[in-house]
Amino acid sequence: MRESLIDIAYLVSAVLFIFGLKLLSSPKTAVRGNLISAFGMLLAVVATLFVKDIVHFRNIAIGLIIGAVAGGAWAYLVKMTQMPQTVAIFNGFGGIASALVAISTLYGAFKIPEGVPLEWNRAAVGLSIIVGSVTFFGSFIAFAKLQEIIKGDPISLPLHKLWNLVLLISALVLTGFLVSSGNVNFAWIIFGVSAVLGVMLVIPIGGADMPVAISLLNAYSGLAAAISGFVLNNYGLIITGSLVGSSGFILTKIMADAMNRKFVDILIGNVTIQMTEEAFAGVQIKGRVKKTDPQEVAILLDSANTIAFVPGYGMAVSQAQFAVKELFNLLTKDGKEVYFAIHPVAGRMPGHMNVLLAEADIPYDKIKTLEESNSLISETDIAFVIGANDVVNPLARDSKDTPISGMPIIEVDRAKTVIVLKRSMRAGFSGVPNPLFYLDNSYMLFGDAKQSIQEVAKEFKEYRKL
Amino acid sequence: MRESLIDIAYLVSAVLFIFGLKLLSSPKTAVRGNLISAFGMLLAVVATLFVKDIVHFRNIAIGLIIGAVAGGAWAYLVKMTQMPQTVAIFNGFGGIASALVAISTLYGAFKIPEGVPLEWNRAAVGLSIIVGSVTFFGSFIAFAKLQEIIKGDPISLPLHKLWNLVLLISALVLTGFLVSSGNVNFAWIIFGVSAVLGVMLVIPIGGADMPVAISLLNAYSGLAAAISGFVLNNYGLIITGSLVGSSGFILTKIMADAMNRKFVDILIGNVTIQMTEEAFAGVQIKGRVKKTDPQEVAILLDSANTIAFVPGYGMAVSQAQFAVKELFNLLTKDGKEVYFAIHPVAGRMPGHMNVLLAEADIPYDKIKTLEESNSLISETDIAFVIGANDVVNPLARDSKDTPISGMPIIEVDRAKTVIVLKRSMRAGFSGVPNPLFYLDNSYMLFGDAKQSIQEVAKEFKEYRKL
Amino acid sequence: MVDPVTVGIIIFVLALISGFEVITKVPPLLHTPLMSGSNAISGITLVGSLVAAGAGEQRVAEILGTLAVVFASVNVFGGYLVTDRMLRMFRK
Amino acid sequence: MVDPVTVGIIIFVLALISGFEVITKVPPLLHTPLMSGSNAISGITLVGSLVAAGAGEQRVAEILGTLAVVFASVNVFGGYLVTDRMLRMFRK
Ligand SMILES: NC(=O)c1ccc[n+]([C@@H]2O[C@H](COP(=O)([O-])OP(=O)(O)OC[C@H]3O[C@@H](n4cnc5c(N)ncnc54)[C@H](OP(=O)(O)O)[C@@H]3O)[C@@H](O)[C@H]2O)c1
Ligand SMILES: NC(=O)c1ccc[n+]([C@@H]2O[C@H](COP(=O)([O-])OP(=O)(O)OC[C@H]3O[C@@H](n4cnc5c(N)ncnc54)[C@H](OP(=O)(O)O)[C@@H]3O)[C@@H](O)[C@H]2O)c1
Repeated sequence: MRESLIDIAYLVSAVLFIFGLKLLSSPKTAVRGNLISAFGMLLAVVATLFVKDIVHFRNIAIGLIIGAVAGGAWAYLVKMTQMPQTVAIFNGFGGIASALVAISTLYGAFKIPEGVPLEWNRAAVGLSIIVGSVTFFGSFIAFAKLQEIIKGDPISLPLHKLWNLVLLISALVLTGFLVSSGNVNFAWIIFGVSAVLGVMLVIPIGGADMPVAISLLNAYSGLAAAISGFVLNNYGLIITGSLVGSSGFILTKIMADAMNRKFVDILIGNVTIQMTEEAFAGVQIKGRVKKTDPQEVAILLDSANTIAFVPGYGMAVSQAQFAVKELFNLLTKDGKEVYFAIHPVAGRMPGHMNVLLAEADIPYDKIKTLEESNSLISETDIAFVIGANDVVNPLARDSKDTPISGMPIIEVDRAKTVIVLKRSMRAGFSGVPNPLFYLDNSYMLFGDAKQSIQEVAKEFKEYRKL
Repeated sequence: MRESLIDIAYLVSAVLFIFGLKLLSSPKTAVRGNLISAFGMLLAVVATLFVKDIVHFRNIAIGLIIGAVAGGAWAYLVKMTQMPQTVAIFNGFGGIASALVAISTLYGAFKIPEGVPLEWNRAAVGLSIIVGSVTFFGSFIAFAKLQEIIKGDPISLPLHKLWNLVLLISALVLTGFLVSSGNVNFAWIIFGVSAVLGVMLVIPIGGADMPVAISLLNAYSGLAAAISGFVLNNYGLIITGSLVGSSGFILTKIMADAMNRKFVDILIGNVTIQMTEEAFAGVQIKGRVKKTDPQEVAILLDSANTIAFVPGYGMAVSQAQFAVKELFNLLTKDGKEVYFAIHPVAGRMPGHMNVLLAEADIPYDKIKTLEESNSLISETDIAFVIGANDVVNPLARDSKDTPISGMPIIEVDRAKTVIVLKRSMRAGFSGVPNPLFYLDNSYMLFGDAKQSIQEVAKEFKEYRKL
Repeated sequence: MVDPVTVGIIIFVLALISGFEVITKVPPLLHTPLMSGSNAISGITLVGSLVAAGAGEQRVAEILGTLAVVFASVNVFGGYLVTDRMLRMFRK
Repeated sequence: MVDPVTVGIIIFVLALISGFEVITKVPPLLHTPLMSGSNAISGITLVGSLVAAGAGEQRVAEILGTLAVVFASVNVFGGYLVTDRMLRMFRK
């Protein structure tokens, strides 16, 4: 009876999670959705505390307080641009918690549920440790790279993939030993081997590719929770863990598709693109690069009526969104039509640009999708490319041989004038050179995006005052 | 072990059903979706035959053969226009099968699964009988009315709803007796009372309202299957039954919304609209009705460039779709632009018009949605209204006091000329008079739609030959 | 420890959610075939009928079971065939 | 008769399907909050940690459980708060 009650409570929580995720599908209901989901979590925790056979509340209280304070402070203090690494590390914590719970069963923390074969239980313990430990250590590396605690460049050993395979197989074989012997030492060895595997999987991934890895690790942490559900025969964990698992895999798939990469490749760790020389054999870049300066840009802006802002990863890096908002205010006050052209994979996370623009209070109705933007672009006087590169690269449309070929782009080359803000002529995320910079109608404004925008705004104000 | 195997087989079937339903979301994959779903059914049946403790295969063989032959022949011979009643009766058969299975458990056909309280099992038996019997007898009445075996008009007793309530409560009280006594006679009494309830629920529904009732009965038959899943502790039945249950309720909700009716009203049996005098107090119809004839229509068609066909329930009644196709061929061969404007609730089932037009091989790209049609309509020379009424009634847009107010319409009144094919000046499904018929730019072509269209086509051919 | 009734309820709720999410994606164009397709699926009750008909328990149970097999299989065979007929008309 | 492992598998599959169907409806605009919101939910493993920490069995189990509680609750509290912060920026 008590067991049934708690199962029903978990079911209600799971339904609340689903409902919360559903409400996430509109900006208007999203905040409420998150609260509902949090309420589901509260219900699950309370039900557990009341109904399960819990005798030592002191440990729990200490653990919860430490966790709540640390997590709360972290969430409160972190900058919005540090979101990817924050999600990564929280995620890792979920993973290691699952692994620790699994190990604790071997120390007798739970009775094996009636009807579950001992071997099955131990196999689930082994898998939970593997997935949990890979999640934690992988997430930790991702965090460290993004936070620039360790170097962001891809680091890779000779025969890297072979080593990964060896590690994975070892972990599985050790799980076999654990199943047959029940010896807890195997659990710790599995934990260690999986830790190395987690590090090895993420260390060869470049900083720019990290969001794909994080999203995949997110799926893994869900999977780890679901597997610990099998360990504890806890249906609440199974349902909720698999929900998170699906969600993570779908997001990873969306990013993979957007980057024109195979999902399976990413699953086995082929995240960072290997650029080949031949890929560019067919690329011929003609034209001349024209530099411009803030003053000239201000004059151009003054005579323009319709202006498109096309932000990309560079806007996130330089945190230019507030400066952009200021320039936007200046221009609209002046009666100009300004819109934001948002590519679905601009930046490094799905919806990345939307988060930044929302942070800077850009009115929602000024944000246009890829399709809307492309239908407006030929009537646009100035397209202002703010730290974007791949998402405006005409080669994606015109050539068949590059890694980004076939990806839809925001066709700024069809605007009357293009102004590109970036620090150098370097390629973007994909490594593909960009012929846009050489077009007759395009001008480069070199420098950090935030600084450039601020200078343009200053010049524009001065120019208008004269 | 065997039990687990069969549970897994049922799970696979359920996944195949879900996948099949998913493939139904595009006309290109729908046939395959149905086959996949049928394959899931085959798997479930084979798994049952192989794995469960079945000793008497003879009964089963006889039952299956009779069912397959009867069902197969029926499906093969039925006319497409008889689809609603066919779905209704098949549906009823599913319901009664669930009820019979539930009753058979009281005769010892199944052992009560370990861990299931006897009371719970009997309560599930009672509910399964109620829902199954209501489904069967309700569906039978729906079938009989649509097939015109009994009169289609609403038939209702004094205090009809009170009687329904009394019947429902009796059935539930009897279930209580069944739970406490286990006496099988109660099961048969429940069956009988529910049969009366099923008849009473559907008998006051007019023929035109029947599709809503059928869709609701479809949901009930799923529910009956799910409840027998609880009786037999068969998770396959629970999963699949609840799938069908959701599907039925969603379709019912869609129809309810389209008809501007409350879902809850329909659930309690308030299907047929009660028209009040006051509803029309505000309706003032001005203008004069102008009759036309096939010859005149042929001449009008000849001078038109863009023609919209707007079919409704009348096209289904008179089976005019093939004649329409012929006229369509004539007109397009003549270089005219012809499109079909399809309202989402034209006809009497969701997607009704699409089925008929597909049957007559109308090219898919000529079929326009409500929104598309309304953006084309003001450039349309002739709107040909074929047995539609409510879906083109301007009052839905212009007045606030009718039962259809607020329903979006195909705004044929904005076309240059409107030709309305129907048999009389009578109102449509909703009973609301239609001011469209009195407009200056509209002409009535009275008569059966099929005949009228054939005559128009004949006149058109003759006229062009001169 | 595992209570079959609770498990049944959990499965019921999850299946309702899956059903809801899948069905809301089907466009109105295909609602009639959807109605008849899901009607065919509701013949799943055939699975229960088969056991009742063949369990070899009491005579009445067998008769009821066999009747149930007849009804349910009309639902299944008829339902799938009629849906197929309807859908083939769309495929042009 | 009810095999807990099989039941677990059934529930797992149904939950995967529900998750898939619900998530595919979220527009790209909200994918970042979705990532962080579902990350918060993955802290559900806290529920298991609580039992391990408080079951009063072996000492090692308790220590491991308490550690797990700390980690999982950082995930839960941090995850929900950070998602809330992000989403509030959208609500204007
Ligand atoms: N959104 C997602 O879900 C997601 C996930 C994973 C990968 N991706 C990939 O990421 C790419 C996104 O395209 P994107 O156009 O947004 O980015 P991008 O192609 O990576 O280009 C960003 C540009 O910003 C410039 N930049 C960097 N820091 C800057 C600063 N402080 N000031 C000014 N400019 C700066 C860089 O040029 P300089 O170095 O010369 O300054 C760089 O060329 C796509 O290839 C996409 O496939 C997206
Ligand atoms: N599609 C759905 O899912 C659904 C479900 C339930 C209810 N409904 C309701 O059904 C209505 C559908 O609108 P509708 O415009 O298609 O139909 P309608 O409003 O019912 O009008 C149909 C018209 O067809 C005419 N008609 C009947 N038999 C005919 C024949 N043999 N030849 C020529 N004309 C004939 C009738 O006029 P005469 O008698 O003068 O010939 C009638 O006015 C809406 O009110 C909707 O809410 C729809």
